[in-house]
Amino acid sequence: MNVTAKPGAGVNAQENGNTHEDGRYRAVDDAIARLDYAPDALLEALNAAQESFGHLSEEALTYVARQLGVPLSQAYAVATFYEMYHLTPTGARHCLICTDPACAVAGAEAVLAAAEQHAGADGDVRVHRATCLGLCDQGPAALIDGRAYANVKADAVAALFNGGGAARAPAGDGRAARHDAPDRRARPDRPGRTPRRGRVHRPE
Amino acid sequence: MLDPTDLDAHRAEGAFTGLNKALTAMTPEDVIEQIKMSGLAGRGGAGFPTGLKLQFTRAATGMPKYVVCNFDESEPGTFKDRVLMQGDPFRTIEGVILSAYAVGATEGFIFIRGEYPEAAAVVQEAIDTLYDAGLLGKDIMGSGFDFDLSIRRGAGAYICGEETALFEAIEGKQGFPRLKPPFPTTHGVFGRPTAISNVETLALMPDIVRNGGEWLKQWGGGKSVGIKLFCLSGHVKQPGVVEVPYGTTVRDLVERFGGGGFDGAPQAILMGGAAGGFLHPDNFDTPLTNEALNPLGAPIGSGVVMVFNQNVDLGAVLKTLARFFVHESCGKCVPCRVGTVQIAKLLDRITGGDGAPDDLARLESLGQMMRKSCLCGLGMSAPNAMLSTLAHFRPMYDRLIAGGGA
Amino acid sequence: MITLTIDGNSIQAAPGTTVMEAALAHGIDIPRLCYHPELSISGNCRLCMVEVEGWLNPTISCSLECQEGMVVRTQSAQLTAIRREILGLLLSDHPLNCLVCDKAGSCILQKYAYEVGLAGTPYPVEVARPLHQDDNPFFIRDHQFCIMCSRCVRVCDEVVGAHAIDIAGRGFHNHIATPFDGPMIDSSCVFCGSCVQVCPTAALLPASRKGLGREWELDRIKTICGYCGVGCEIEFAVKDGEILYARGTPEGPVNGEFLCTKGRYGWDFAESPDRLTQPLIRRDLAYALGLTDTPWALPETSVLEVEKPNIEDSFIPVDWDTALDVTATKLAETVQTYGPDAVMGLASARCTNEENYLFQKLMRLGIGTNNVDHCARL
Amino acid sequence: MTNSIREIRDADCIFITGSNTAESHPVLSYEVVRAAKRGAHVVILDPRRVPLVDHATLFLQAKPGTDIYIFLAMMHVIVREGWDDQAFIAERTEGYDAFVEVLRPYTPERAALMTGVPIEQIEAAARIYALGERADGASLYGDGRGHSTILYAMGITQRRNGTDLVMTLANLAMLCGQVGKPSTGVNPLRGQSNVQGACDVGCLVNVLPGYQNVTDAARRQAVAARWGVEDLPGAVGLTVVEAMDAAAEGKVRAAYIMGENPMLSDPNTTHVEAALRTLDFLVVQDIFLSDTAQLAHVVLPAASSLEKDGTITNTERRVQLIYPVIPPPGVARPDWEITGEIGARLDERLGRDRDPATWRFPSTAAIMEEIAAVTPIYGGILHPRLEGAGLQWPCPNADHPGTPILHTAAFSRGKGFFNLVEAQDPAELPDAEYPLILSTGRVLYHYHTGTMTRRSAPLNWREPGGYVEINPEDAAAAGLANGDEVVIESRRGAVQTWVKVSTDVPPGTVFIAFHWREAPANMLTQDHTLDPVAKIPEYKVCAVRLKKPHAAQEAAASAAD
Repeated sequence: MNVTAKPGAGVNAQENGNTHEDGRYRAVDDAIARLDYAPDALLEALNAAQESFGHLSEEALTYVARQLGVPLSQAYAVATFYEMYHLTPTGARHCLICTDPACAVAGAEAVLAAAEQHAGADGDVRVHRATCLGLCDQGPAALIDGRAYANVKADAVAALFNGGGAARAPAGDGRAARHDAPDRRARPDRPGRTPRRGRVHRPE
Repeated sequence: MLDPTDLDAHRAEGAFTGLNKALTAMTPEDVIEQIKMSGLAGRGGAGFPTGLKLQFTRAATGMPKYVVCNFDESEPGTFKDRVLMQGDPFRTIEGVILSAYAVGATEGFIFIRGEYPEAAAVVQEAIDTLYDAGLLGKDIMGSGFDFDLSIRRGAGAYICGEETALFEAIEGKQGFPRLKPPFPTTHGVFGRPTAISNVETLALMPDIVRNGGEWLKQWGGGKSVGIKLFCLSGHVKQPGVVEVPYGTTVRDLVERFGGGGFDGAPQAILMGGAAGGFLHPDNFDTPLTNEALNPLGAPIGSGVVMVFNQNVDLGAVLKTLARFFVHESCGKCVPCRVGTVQIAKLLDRITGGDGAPDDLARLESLGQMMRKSCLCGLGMSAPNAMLSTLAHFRPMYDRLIAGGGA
Repeated sequence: MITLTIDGNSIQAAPGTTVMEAALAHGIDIPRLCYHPELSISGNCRLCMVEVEGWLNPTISCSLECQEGMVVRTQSAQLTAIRREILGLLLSDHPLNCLVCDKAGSCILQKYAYEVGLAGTPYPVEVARPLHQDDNPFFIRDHQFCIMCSRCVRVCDEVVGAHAIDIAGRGFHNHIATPFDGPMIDSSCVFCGSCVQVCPTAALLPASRKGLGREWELDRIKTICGYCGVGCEIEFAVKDGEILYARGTPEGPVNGEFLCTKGRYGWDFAESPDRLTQPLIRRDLAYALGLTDTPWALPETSVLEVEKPNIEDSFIPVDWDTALDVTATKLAETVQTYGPDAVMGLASARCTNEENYLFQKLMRLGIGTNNVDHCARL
Repeated sequence: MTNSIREIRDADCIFITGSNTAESHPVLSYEVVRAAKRGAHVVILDPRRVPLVDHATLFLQAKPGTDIYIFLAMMHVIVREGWDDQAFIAERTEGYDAFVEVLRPYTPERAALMTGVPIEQIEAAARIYALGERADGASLYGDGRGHSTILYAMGITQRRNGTDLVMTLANLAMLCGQVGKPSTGVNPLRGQSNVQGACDVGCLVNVLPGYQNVTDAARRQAVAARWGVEDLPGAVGLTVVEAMDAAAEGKVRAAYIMGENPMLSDPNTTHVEAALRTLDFLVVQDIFLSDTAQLAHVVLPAASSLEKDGTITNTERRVQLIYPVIPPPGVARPDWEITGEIGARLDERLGRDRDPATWRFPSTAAIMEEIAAVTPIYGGILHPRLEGAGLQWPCPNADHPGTPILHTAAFSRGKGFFNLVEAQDPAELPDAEYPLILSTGRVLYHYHTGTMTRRSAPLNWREPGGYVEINPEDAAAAGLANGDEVVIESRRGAVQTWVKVSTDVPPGTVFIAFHWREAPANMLTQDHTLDPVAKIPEYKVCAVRLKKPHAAQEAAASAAD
């Protein structure tokens, strides 16, 4: 029954189950169902649609708007506001190259040029200039298909695209203790393919 | 080094003892009192006293109440929240639960920027682990306190670091900041009272609650109490996240903890990110406190310390920052939507060689007008970096105008 | 009640009233572009900034709630400088062709530029929105004049409820958009024109008025809409006896400034060539009365089969006296031969009270029957 | 309406039934949207998913013709749960005990069975309406119970039990004390610009101006005296549908039709045309040569509402002045001048030496003075007093400010009476031969028979032709796709139009608007069972079937060979 306490829960959200035969729609339905069909699930639904459809086609966007009972004009407006939503096909591989000051002084523009040149050849790769990716201590940085890469070298860009991890940074190097408060437990993150998150080190 | 989502390992190191103490031995008002007494202020950049925020939210009449963790972290040069959350998500989540208990919130969100999919995965795994362990959901730690926490992902918009724009994103809308008042403590997400804090601010709460408010007061003082994470980047030998007490000097931070700059003494240090300002070498001995740095137009902000050596073209960096704000302005209010574009055009003209002396006057009046009339922090701080260089790096401009550009 | 001072005037205001509302209620005009009394507060134009004694910075008055003892100034050197700067920025993103613009004279941007003495913009001009959409006969969307005040988006969502448009894109090149910038007819738009009503510039204009008259040349005549039973007040803009366009006014007792698609755009039926201009008598009756010498009989086929009725086929025009005399005579004959109850009368829910009253008086007093009804039942 | 339009925005609960408000009363629907945005509960009961459902917090989609069960079940639940307003009932009503007995068998379970609406929705609707609950935000009214208002239109009245339904809504309002206060009441939304006024000034077979019964000799003679005669006809006249039958039978020989197009607006069009053709004399006074005017012996050109002055009364009883905006075309005249001339000339022919001033008035203001003299509820309504915002009747005298809210202290009969109403099914239900229900109504862009709006360029561009809304299931079953041509048949006739597949109509129900003369919906509607009291035809429910047009059938047949 649709008289719910949460403000804004529209009555017209279709609450049909995830019976949609096309798997891509099911992913969107799951995201919407997780947030009980409330209109505020729009970004989560668009994130799911972007991931499962590759881009927000007119069809995908219309489906999300109808399922949530959100005006299509609002769904379209939201889809054009946020950087990571693409209304046109983005190709299989997707690459963001940060060009903000820290990465810029580390040579990001050259990396971007190399990546764009590689994308031109590969065709199935989309390269975008991006704002800060939160890897300023290990610039130039890139986000390729959701994975972060640090210290990217212009000449190593091609390797990056075909899975080469050359540019990945070494793992974190041990405990970080804070100035005379031994039980402070800030930790660098997991080892493995993610780049070094930077050491949190303290004065002795 | 602990696995970030290995709950037992972290509990063995003392995780959630603060929460346990709060839920078993403290009333919500006690928790608020400790946070107020500790002098903890917001670490995201705004610096609002966290204790007051919790107190106002608890006092607000609207129901239900919410707690939000602002993990949008899009300020250029900032990466401390990512390090914290991918390294030790439990610490911040414990802070979120403490805040919820303090204000009486039943639901909370961690808003994670779209560009941090890996961090989102780690945080989700941590949340799931906590639900399984009875530290989230119904009757947390058998205390009768219920609290649900979920992740809401952004999709690439620097403006969503502004708290009300963040609420708009959670509510499924574009990130257009709201007018203040009303403030989030009475009308936050879904128009309900909301306590929203930065990752680093929340991460300090468990220690404050466990050790009592006095613990934080060991370091710093005045409006800069306690310890702060700084993000060293740019031309510094050992870039990374460094946690030091307020009051440490900039030079100390760069040379002792950053291994010093390279290729000679730094030409300038960008403090506080794109919304901050450039510190002139003459002021490198300034202590890292709000009181000392704000008057110099180089605020601590989110803790960015970005070092530029001598052969960096500051004009080019200013143009990058101007372009950043043209790209990130949400476009809602006139002075920012059009002002950022006109600042970028003026800087292009000056660095391109056909700048005129009154362009500098035009930049100054446009920048000061934006600081007074823009609707939100983005617009107000967009001209900061440029204004700081007009004040402290005037020779560079004179050279550009006289010498026909870079 | 709260007592505060605005520009030296002591003013009383109920709690919750904003400084803007209090000022306007007392004839103090504060510059404003995105504020509209019927819409939510957006606070995006920043023109309405005022100085409050004891406050470090000026603040917008549209969302500033009155507080006891507050001392507010709406005019000062600093405020004028800020307004000039903001208007300068707006004019740098706006085509300065007031000479040929239909909105000239009632464009609010033009009004304020005049008031602060800005002939143009000190900045290089770059018009952010080149889009021109003339995809329907109701209104034209010319985005180059748009100042993104979002009044149209708010009225469409908060009052009309269609939410056909929203702000698409981010930053300088954002614009008001239907889904996928498609034609209006494919959106949820109900063509009520409330957006045109509240638009402060020429971005949204009625299609019917294009180039047909300047604002100051038009006569303004208010009347009540002839369509549904809500009874909206409409103000028609008329030039030389011809309607150019219709709009609402804040004083509308029921509807304020808001109208629907029929009220705002459905008035051109009156100028249709199909309008009856002459009394007519059917050819068979005319023949019987000797008014024509060609016999005629009403065709058997239903009138609904007639694609487009042609008056000359069935009727001949006559003058008023002839038509009225025939009518009176025929009705009198019926009353005298079959009695008053052999006559029925159908009044009209679209005629005035005076006309309907006289009609039922004719049936009851003139003819003598209660067989008078109208389509209240249908 | 018992209350005023501007109160709707402040209501806590708005119960809309039998009204496609967004399309029939758009500017009034803006009030509902405002209320919804402020957190009011908007409960909509309708067989169709009307556009305003986008803003509803509760949508009860009942099968056509079964809403009576919802109302009775709601009242059953309200009494059962004690949500009724005992203080109001005791002080302001009578007949409560007998009424509660009648409600006993109408349980929500039974209603759910009859209507297809889930039980919890019925109970929620009962609670929300009775207590005036809000979905969000605080009520403006602090008198212990939120304020709920009922809005209804032809979906309730164009039914064989229309009068019962209206009385049931009145019962519902009295039961919960939701009447006589701001943002409450039982509010019919009148369809035409001056249908309220036409009724007010006596264009009804049973009442003189001001709803004074023709059978009430004292009232009648008072009016007669003002008109300079002893008495006036005292027998209730023939309503429009009855008069058409009487014409067909030769009892009615002449008709004077002003500004109406019964050819399209009356039920059973074939019968109407036959009746009109039998008349010895038909005079039609209109602004276009409508289908009805094509049959007239004399056609008189009238000025439109944009070309004359006078007053009209809207649905909230507000009498407002209209002004001429443009000159009338040719020699067209305002209707009051034409009718006045006919009156004077008729007197001459019937040998009555009456003062012509009885009919020829110097101005509409003068006519209104006479109306005020004979119509108690318009007693104080004179043109000079209507400048600006007009006046809402009752306005008994020249000092009276008008009445925004009715029944604040007492009902016109004193105590409100709980009329005993039992459920009744529509007259013509679907059967094997005609398996679908047809409902007729309006679309936003057109008005009544389309005489005006179909001649407005933008409106005609937006909605050029008619269509029938069919649920996807029914369309598939009939082998029809969106845009196909289809023939809809009922026991009265057949109509051909285009298919519009839509989920707005439930399975088993099809919808046609009646604006289209090329697809006249009223060819299909029945005129044999009217509401016993109001004599209104049951436009909202009759039985039809769908068939492919000949051409398509033959093509399909030949393709099969």
